[in-house]
Amino acid sequence: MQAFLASIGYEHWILHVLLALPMAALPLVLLLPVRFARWIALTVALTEMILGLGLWWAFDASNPALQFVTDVPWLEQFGIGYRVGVDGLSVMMVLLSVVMMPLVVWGSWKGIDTKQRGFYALLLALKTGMLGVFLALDMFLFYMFWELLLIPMYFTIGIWGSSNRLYAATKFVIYTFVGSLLMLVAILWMVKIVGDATGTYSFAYTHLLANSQALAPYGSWLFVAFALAFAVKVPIFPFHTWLPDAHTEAPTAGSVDLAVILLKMGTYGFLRFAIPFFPAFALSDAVGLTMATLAVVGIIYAALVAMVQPDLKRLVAYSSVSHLGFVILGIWGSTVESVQGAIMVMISHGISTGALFFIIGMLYERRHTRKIADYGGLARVAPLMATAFVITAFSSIGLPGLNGFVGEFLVLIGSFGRYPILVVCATTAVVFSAAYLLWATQRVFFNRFTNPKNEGIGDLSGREIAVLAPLIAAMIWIGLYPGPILRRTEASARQYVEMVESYLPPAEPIIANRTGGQP
Amino acid sequence: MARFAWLTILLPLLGALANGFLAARRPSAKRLVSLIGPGVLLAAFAVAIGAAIEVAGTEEAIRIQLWTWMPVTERLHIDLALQLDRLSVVLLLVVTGVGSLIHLFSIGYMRSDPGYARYFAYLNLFVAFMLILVLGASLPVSFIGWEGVGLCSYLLIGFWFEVDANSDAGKKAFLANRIGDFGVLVAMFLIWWTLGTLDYAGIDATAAATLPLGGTLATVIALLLFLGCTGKSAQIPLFVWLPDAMAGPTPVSALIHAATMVTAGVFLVVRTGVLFSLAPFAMEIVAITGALTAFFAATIGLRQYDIKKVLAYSTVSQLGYMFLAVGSGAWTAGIFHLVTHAFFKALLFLGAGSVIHAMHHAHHAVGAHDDAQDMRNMGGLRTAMPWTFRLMMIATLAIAGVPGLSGFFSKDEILASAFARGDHSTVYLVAWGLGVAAALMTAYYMARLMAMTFYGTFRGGGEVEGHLHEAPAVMTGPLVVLGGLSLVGGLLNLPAVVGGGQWLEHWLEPVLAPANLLLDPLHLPHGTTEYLLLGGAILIAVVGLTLGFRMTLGRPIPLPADTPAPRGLARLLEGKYFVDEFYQRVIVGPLVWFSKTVLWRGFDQFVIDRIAVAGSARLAQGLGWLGSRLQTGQVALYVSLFAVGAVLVLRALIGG
Amino acid sequence: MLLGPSLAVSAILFAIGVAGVLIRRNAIVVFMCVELMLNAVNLTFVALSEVHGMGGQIMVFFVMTVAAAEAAVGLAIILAIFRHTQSVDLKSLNLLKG
Amino acid sequence: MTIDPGTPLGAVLALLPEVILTGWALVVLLLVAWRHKSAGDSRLVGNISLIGFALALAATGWMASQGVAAEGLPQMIALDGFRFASDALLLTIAAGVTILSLRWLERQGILAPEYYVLIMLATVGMMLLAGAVDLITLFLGLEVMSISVYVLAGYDRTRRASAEAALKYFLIGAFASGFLLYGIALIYGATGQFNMTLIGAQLAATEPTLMARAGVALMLIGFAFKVAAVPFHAWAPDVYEGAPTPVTAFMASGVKAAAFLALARLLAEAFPGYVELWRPVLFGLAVATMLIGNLVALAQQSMKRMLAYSAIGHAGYLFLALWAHSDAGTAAVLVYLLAYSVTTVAAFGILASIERAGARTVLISDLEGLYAVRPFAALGMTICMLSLLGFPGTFGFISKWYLLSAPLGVGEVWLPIIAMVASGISIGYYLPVILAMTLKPTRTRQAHQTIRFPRPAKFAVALCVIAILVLGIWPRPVLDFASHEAVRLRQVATPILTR
Repeated sequence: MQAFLASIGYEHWILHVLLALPMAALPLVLLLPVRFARWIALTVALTEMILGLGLWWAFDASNPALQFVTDVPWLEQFGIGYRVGVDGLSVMMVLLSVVMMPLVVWGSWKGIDTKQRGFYALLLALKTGMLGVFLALDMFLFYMFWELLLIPMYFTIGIWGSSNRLYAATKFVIYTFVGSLLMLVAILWMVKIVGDATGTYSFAYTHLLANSQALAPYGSWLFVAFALAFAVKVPIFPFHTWLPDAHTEAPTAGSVDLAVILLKMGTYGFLRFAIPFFPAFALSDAVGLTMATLAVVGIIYAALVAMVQPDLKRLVAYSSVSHLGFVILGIWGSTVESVQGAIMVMISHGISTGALFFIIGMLYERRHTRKIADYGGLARVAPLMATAFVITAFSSIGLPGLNGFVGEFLVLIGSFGRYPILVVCATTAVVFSAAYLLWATQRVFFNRFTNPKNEGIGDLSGREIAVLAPLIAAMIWIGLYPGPILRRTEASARQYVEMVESYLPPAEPIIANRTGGQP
Repeated sequence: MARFAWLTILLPLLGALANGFLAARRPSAKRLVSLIGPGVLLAAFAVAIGAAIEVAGTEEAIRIQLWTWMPVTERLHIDLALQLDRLSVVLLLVVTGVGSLIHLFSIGYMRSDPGYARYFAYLNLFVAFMLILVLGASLPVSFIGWEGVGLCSYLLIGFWFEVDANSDAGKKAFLANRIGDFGVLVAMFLIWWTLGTLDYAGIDATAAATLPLGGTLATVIALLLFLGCTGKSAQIPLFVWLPDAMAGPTPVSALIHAATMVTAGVFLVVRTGVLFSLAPFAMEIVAITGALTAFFAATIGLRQYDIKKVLAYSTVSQLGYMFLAVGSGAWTAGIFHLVTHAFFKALLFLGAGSVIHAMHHAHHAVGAHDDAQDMRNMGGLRTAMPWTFRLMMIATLAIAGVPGLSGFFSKDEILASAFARGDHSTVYLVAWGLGVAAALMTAYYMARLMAMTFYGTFRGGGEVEGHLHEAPAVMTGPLVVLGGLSLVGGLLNLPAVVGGGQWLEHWLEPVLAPANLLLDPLHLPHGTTEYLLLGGAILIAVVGLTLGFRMTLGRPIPLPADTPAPRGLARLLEGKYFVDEFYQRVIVGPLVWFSKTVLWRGFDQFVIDRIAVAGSARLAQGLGWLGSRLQTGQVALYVSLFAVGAVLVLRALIGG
Repeated sequence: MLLGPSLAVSAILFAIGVAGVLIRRNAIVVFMCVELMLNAVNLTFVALSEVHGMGGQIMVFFVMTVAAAEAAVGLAIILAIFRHTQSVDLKSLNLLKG
Repeated sequence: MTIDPGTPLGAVLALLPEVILTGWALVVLLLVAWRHKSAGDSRLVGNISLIGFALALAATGWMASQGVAAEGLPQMIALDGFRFASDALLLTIAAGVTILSLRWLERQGILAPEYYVLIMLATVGMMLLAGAVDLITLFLGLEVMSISVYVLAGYDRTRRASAEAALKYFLIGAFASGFLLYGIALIYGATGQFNMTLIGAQLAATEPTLMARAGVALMLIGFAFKVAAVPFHAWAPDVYEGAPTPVTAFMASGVKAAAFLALARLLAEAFPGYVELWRPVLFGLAVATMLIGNLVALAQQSMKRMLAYSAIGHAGYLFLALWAHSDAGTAAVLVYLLAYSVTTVAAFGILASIERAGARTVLISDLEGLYAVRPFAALGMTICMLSLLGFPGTFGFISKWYLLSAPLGVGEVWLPIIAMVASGISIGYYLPVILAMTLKPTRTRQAHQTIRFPRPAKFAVALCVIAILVLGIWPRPVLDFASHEAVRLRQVATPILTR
């Protein structure tokens, strides 16, 4: 496979094609008759997936550095360029988003019956934006993609969302926009500081990273500016309240994209930018403890709040907040295990929560309600759907053997060395997550069949099975054999941790500090 | 064969898949399901026997590396590996063996259920997970099984999900288990950060050298692991789920909630015996918790009317014995009781299942809606169901501790061990006392159960009585096998006093060596004391049984509707000490209230959304509104503003 | 040398003009006050040309021209508003606000 | 090509665009004398005046391409790239506004073609203002511009609002002119010069006297009024609302641009020595203007008024570039003004087309559901709003980035931070417009259907929107040009200062 990919010069064009293809197809979607729209989107999505999957083989897992790097001048006198590339931190997110794309299109196949052209056009634009965020290696480019994403998401929620969509869309955009305002200032200031120190004013990620020691005196302010943007996006408690609304009101595709990719941009931002740029401050005791505490509070808080949600999507939205707390905890756990775990949680959460949103979307398409109370006993009339939901729920709960466990386990075990008490608190989430998801599962799919309106609900159609089956397969695959993924992210995670550890006391085995010999 | 031990997992797994597929596509293909479901189990059992023979020839553990599960770093490199040694093989045989019997029984029991295929899919899946638990070579791998059996338990308890109570029970079971799993997880973190390994072999090898004996760390680890065991094995304080779990089909209760899954906690303690041995305090806690559970569950069992509930509390109680054993360092006794209990309790449950099956069909035939599980509706069934009666009687005698039957030996060994540990700490003596009292009650409530069910006259009405039949052969067959095992199971570890060779003790020796090395050897009582204890045990069994039969049959048994409301102690016992209510009131209710009112409505929606977010938006808007009010349209005001500005600018430039 | 006093006078005149604009409510009077300000500046220019030469005086001519143009336009505008409101009171200019 | 402005030919050459435009205006005025009755006449005059702009633009282009420069010190009017850029910008704005007005006037029943003449004359004033290197020229340019715009503001005589706007603008404007003029007088008094470069040299060489300081202060006040900086802004919302919409566009873009360009030149050439004195003032003006402009905009219902406050807010941002007092800052003024003007012209163009004769002012809620009926108008407006917001992908973002870099480049962080906070506030009023147009259901379908886009306006708006998008991705030519000219401006000013 590698040889074949090399022979077609894969590494030279793949990233550009991934970025450009959706945008290139966008006018087609808009201009051709409406009945073609979804087919074009599907074609593009499948093409992207097939092309993108090559990364799985072409990506050199043993190389921690950035790969497939391209640096084309754009506004060169200002040090801005079209700079893209991937490494272990981003490659999985890129793969996840190209793999998710056909599913999202297919998942929307029936649900979107109005203004299809606009919908699929926005979906394509969204895809470019998402990939751009993960691929950009130029701070200017990154910021552009980062913000650009808001527009398609705004309209996706605002036009095809459910009843309270305007509020949700507005809240989403304002939260995110306001959150990332200061990041722009921080980026510009960073370029200036590094430029003053080195004589090269450049937005290039590698340049800034290599000279990040020049940023140290301003680390605190710059970090706060970055962290605010990322914290809102993740979202970290207490910046999370936009998420339940956005998730709840968005159409299925929007919720899925939001859960699978958009939330990960925040955590990715921490891993890629906020911490490596300002390690001394970001990893200082106070900041580390604050972030880890916020993460853990978020984990438990969101789980508890999820438990009492009357709305299925809202419940899953809060569960997202809870899960992403693990990612943050893992990032600040700062061991190879915890960082690997954080990346794993990012992937797993995408798959499980994506699947949950798909299933809820399917329910919504049938019954036009997300209220848990409107359902009950569905397992009798829709056994396959119930099965899919139960599997997905357990994957989200973190049942070992399914994908959710791997990441959470690694995060917790990896972070334990640095934050034992917090990790113990976070571990209680295994109880709460089971509580909210099982309670919801019970009230929707089990219990007495109370609502006669649900009688004709029908089980999964072939298309819906085709959407869910790959996800469930992925859950089991990652749950039992995550090795290939872990190996691809390991080198970069290790490099990251080695960098980080020069600012931290290494997380030593506990016993080294405690043993005073045999009593 | 040992190299193919993974087949024992794969076969049930494939069975589960096949049955699951059938459940989705061809639910009516019951014949095929009947073939696949028990078939894969029997095949697995065959493999297990083969593996056991091979294991018998070696004292070393056989490690079967399947693939690398989590290759994270050099220090955290978790293989998906199986470990076949003398401990796991015992469990392997019990699970596949008893499992096969129960699968066979289920063919008859579940025949008419529309979810037949689904049932076998779950049951097969359960066996697969149970075997992963047992065979796993490291804590994380076992944890797959550990939680997986919880999943299957959840699914099977809520098998008839359309009854709210059943789904509730399933959820409750999983949640209680999860609370325990929290402990296991944290224990794993601690073990890894202290010992740098999660493999059982690694733990055995490094723990003693790394962890100080009696140190806090070892105690904490052991207690956390034990927390997991209290969840999985229904010990105080997490035992509440098991009685509710009886909502599932009765064979499930037999397999999962009596014979196999619930004993996983005992298995885990023995498996990580080294860690417990390093923490004497934790051992005491384990022992006393076990004893207390044995005692209190037995008291509750005294006043239950639901035949399965009695057995459920009996199971909780017997599990308490097992923990008393392992808490006393009598690992073998624990495993021994685990095995014998698997035989006689599976038998009891299946027997009860047979009774319920008969009652249910009889009710169904006449269109009655009485509770098929309430013993007050039964009575005199021995004439209609002679085989069931005889076999259940064997099991009753075994559990009551009638000499010669399996339960007698295992229970006696436990009590003796606890008594022997009394040298170390009076805690063990207290535990022993509780155990003895529980034994008396066990004999009593079992006698009561038998008396209410099989003796006297049928209280459910003559019409129903006419429709009572013995179960078909496919159901009684497994009962016969289990009956035989209950009779002779004691041979496994026959004590020296009756001329036995303590075979199981020797068999497990190599596995338990690292743990035993750290413990003071048990000085089991010999001579007079031993005989006294033995005599006492026999006396207790006889007294308990006699009392049970006498007191139950000595007065009329009212129908459920005529039963007077219990008072005093009886009310407390019938209400199961109101532990459920207590948890509901003190933990669940307040937590839900707190989450909903304080966290969600209060903090999320009010403080963050309303005050912080909407508040700042309102503030900005308010400021804007204020500003626009200033814009009155009056030139005079505009000019004045201009003048003020001019003064400010002039001041800044000139005054500066 | 009358520079100091001239400048002072012009400053005072300018201030009077400003004060008039601030205080008066009649559009025409306000406009006259503005003219007063311009003329005060003119006085400054004239006074300053004593020191700096012709430049200031040239400026005065320009200012006068501009003031004349302004007056023409201004009066036309005031007339236009008078047609709408029958008043030249600035208080009646309250259509646009907020 | 070097010319001597002292000779008549030289003077004409130096003022070529202004001369052409003035001449053209006079010709058009003659034409108007006998063709001023029908709608067709009005249109004809408008089209002819466009030719004038084209010619002037061509002249500017020619001068720029020839690199016309003065022998020695430029007298009265600058001959440098900055001026040519300013002229081009102002002429483009004026042409754009003229195009927007073409059908609009007829539709509103304003049949007085002198309108176009006034636009041309105002443009001449702006060009003089922006190009002046002499305070007399500056004053004359300012007044030519102002007086024309006073009239334009009140052009819709039948509407009381228009007359009221004109009067408010006129009174306060004249008042402000008084301050500016007094400032000029004091500067003249302090230095004896009208030429900016010479003033700069004088001021740099001596200790700041009271007179000079007061002069600087008064001139700043005058300009602060013109650019509608808080607290000299109070006239702006009222006047913007009352004036005919194309005129509002003209004021918001052209007048403001001219004033900022002149201020940039003034600060760079005449007052560089006082930088430490005027910086705090600019700082205060910037903060107050950004915050108050954006905050009060939140409370607006009317589109025009909202855009007026938004214009105030943007004036605040522009002060950042002036504050920086660097090449980057000067370049940022050009870039930001271009971005802002293009966007404003497009936004007002769309707004003007939505307005109906005699109807009340357009509220934000009137736009609800516009997308469903007039998708392109809604899309265009959306892009304008995003550009004003400074959203990536639009020219507005590029210009905002460029602008923020200026103070950061000299080590100032607080101004950019406050600017971003203000920008965060501004989403609170830009977003509802987008929301109303695209997401809200159509309430007034009938009304929307009557919206007719005059073809010229459609053309101009489309051009602007495309420019916003294209320059949002590929702004290099503009950025290169602006930074190049900014450097040139300093090079012109520096040798004299160091002399």
